[in-house]
Amino acid sequence: MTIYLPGDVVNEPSSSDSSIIGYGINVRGETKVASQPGVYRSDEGKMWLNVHSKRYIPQEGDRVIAIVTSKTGDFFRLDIGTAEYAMVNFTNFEGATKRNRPNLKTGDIIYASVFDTTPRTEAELTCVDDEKRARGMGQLNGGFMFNVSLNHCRRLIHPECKILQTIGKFFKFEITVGMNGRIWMNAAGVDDIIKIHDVIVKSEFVKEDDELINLVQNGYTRSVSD
Amino acid sequence: MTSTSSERVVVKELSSSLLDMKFMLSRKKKIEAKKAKSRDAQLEEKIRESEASSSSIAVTAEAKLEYCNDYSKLENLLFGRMSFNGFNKDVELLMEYYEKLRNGELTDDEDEGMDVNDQEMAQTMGGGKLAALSKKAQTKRERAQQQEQNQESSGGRRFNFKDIRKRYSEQNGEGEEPERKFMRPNDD
Amino acid sequence: MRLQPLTICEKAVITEALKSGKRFDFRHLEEFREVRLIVGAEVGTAICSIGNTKVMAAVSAHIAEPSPMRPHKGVINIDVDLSPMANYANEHDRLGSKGMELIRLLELIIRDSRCIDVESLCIRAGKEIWKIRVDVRVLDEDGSLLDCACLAAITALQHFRRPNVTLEPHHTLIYSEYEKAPVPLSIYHMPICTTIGLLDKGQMVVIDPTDKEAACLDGSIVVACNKRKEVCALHQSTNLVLSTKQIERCVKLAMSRAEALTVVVSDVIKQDQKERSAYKRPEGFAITVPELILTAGTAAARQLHPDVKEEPMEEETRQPRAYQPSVILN
Amino acid sequence: MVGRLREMRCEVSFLKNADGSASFSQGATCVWASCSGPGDVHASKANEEAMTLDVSYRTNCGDNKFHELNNIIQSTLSKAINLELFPHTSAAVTIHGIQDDGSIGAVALNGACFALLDNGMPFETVFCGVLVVRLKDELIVDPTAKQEAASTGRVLFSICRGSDGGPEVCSMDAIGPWDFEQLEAAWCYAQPSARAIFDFYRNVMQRKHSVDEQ
Repeated sequence: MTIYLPGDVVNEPSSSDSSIIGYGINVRGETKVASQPGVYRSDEGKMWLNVHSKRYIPQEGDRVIAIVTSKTGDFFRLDIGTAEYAMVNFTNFEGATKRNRPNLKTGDIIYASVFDTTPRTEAELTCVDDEKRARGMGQLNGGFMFNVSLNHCRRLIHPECKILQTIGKFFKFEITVGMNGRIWMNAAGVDDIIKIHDVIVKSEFVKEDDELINLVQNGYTRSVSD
Repeated sequence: MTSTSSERVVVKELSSSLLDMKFMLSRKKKIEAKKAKSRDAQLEEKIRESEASSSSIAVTAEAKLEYCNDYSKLENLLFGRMSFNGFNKDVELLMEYYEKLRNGELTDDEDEGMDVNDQEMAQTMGGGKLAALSKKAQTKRERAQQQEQNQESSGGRRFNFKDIRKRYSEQNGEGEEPERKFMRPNDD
Repeated sequence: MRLQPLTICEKAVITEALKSGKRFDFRHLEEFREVRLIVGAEVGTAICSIGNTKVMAAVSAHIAEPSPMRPHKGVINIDVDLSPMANYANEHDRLGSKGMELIRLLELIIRDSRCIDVESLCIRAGKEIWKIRVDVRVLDEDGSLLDCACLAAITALQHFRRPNVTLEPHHTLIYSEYEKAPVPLSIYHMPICTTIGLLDKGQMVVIDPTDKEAACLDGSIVVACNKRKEVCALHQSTNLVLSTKQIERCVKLAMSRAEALTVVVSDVIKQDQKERSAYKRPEGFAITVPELILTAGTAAARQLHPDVKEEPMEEETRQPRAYQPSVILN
Repeated sequence: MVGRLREMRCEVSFLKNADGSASFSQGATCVWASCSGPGDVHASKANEEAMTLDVSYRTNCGDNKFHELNNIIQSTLSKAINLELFPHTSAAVTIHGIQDDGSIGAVALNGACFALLDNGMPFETVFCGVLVVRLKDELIVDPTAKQEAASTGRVLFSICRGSDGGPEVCSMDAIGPWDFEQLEAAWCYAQPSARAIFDFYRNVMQRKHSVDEQ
């Protein structure tokens, strides 16, 4: 669990043989230098830094939650929390044809994956995988959306993380985690939404052990407006 | 604020006011993309120069290094959508699908097989044309009924555009609607 | 920078929750957020935070010429600074419409409500008066910004001490704080303002709305009143038709709020005075950070040993030096 | 006391709206700093090749348009961040001098670096500020307001990390008569304090990242 500040040279025992250089590490000639503050992680030939930040920088392949801001020609302009707007072509929706376009209004939210990011122009998103199937992507109706830091989002959908599973034991709900720090969720009633939102936001600085269990416990028992 | 101004090579350029016209939209995007590419090329050269100058030895070792900035691949993250206690059945199907995909039992392109049948194949192959034709053939009242039937039939999820895959596979399951026949395009 | 637009689903759920009397931070509709008030080490500075909204106010005074129309009255002017720290949509040194409205309202509440005796600020009628300047720095923005700014300004004014002055026939003597004790401003009353959000055309009242809630409300009304149940200012930012009954209800809520906060302010000022009279160095804003939070750290003061030994040795070998630099160790 | 670094305290990501925020205090001098990450930029201030850096030091009273600390902070940040990485974007760094009890310039630089670390934006090197004053030709590091007022000369080093990891002067702001030897001696004092501050950065970030230990 060693932290690297920008400018540090990364020389961990496992770093010499790994061939995939991940997030936050630049290679300058022979030395590998950290370009962002983060904790070193390595796993079967991959090494990267787990960086804490709140501002999303678009990466290809990330699945993000985007807010529709306007419709221009055959593109929807989306806000994904980055410097430039993002665009999605109406054909990149499942089952969309020339006449049967998805009718998205301003303020709707969609779950899409980043498809192409050239630094200067807008990022391109798509709601279908390469066989034109949605696979869970597309418009998200109803529910509630809120913002959390990027590293907390990654932690929520990490295989070993038990936060969502623990909440799942108490509540009946559905959740979509975007890599750009936005979380959309839907539950039976407004009470549940408020309780789950509170638990997720508070679990950011709670370590994985029993603290988490009683956080979720009293989140469940606490009535919203007693 | 020092701004690094690279020398501007005079190139026959369309005036910006012309480019802002509606009909020039696609042309403008092309020009911007070209400008962006040339700028990226410059940036790439600059980085390569600085790297080449800093590492005197031949950069053969670098060839085998590979860059991957995508956290979901690095940390092998789960799929972003989850549903607990059966709140949303579609998502729970997806969770199993992606679980299998993650553990590698199911390669990416091979389908899960269970709901792919010939109608399905016809739909995806025929794709838009057939759907448009069948839509045109229906009378308006039928189509309106189809539209609002879409609204509430998808487990509280209001798909306002006809999602052929989901509708089709569900209708098969519940079977409220008559079996959808292969519509021969009538050549009127 | 661009702000994140409000989505339809957020607005729907927040409005639905508010209508059924529930809020996202487990408060009732008539419940306020926690108010924290800290007074600084320098005289006349205060930071007030209501929930996540944090505002700092600093008061300073200097001698200036009075205006010819009012030769014997002191002057108070208020300056607001909205920086990208508060909300990344702001820009440095650019006071948008929000900033102008904030200045106008603060002047309405602090200056025009005559809560400070301006006559006592006059030194020599027509020639020298005290010019009090209240600088309000918005540090973080999450709803009810005006309440926080007004509370911080009032606390800073209470906490401020101006240098003592004696009149001589041909000149005036200004004493430093060591010769004569500095003099506090004479403050008649303390206006405390409250932002009250209104829902479905004024029927429902939401107290102290956060940023997200304010975006989903129909409008809001600001009531400034003091503990003697006098209303100092009434301001409504949106064009919402309100019946007198609703306004009375808001004013009643604001009155109870004013009493509670006046007690808080006077406690903080008294406590600070006790410390200063006991000649204890005031802690001020130096962060008292509880150990529990994972995002905080402290490093004890430490003795440094200058690298006289190794560093210059290498440098010397590199380029010969005429003599050893004259360094006096303590 | 000559070579003594006052007690440092810091709290990060405590502001709701800022992408990266830090409240840093050295002794009684306290500074709040915020850095809002690569965001969109107004067309008038857009720069095609690089990121527009909008840095401002705000004092408590008086107008803050042209504060002398702005230049040293702006030049340090422009050197620390590789601006070409994010063309056509802008970053806003704001530093509020909340309480001034000596060496406010150094504390402002340290606060700015903490805000940048908290923001998580890629940048080249960590930096910090050290103020050394000369009081009756005795050098004092990190002086209090009284010592600074009585001093005959002040030099503010903004130090970043060289390629070998050791402290290296990034920019310097000297006020008062200084001859080369005394500057050299001041630099010998500044190096250990820079190392101490860099370690403090590491500890705070370590604590912050310790939450998702597997």
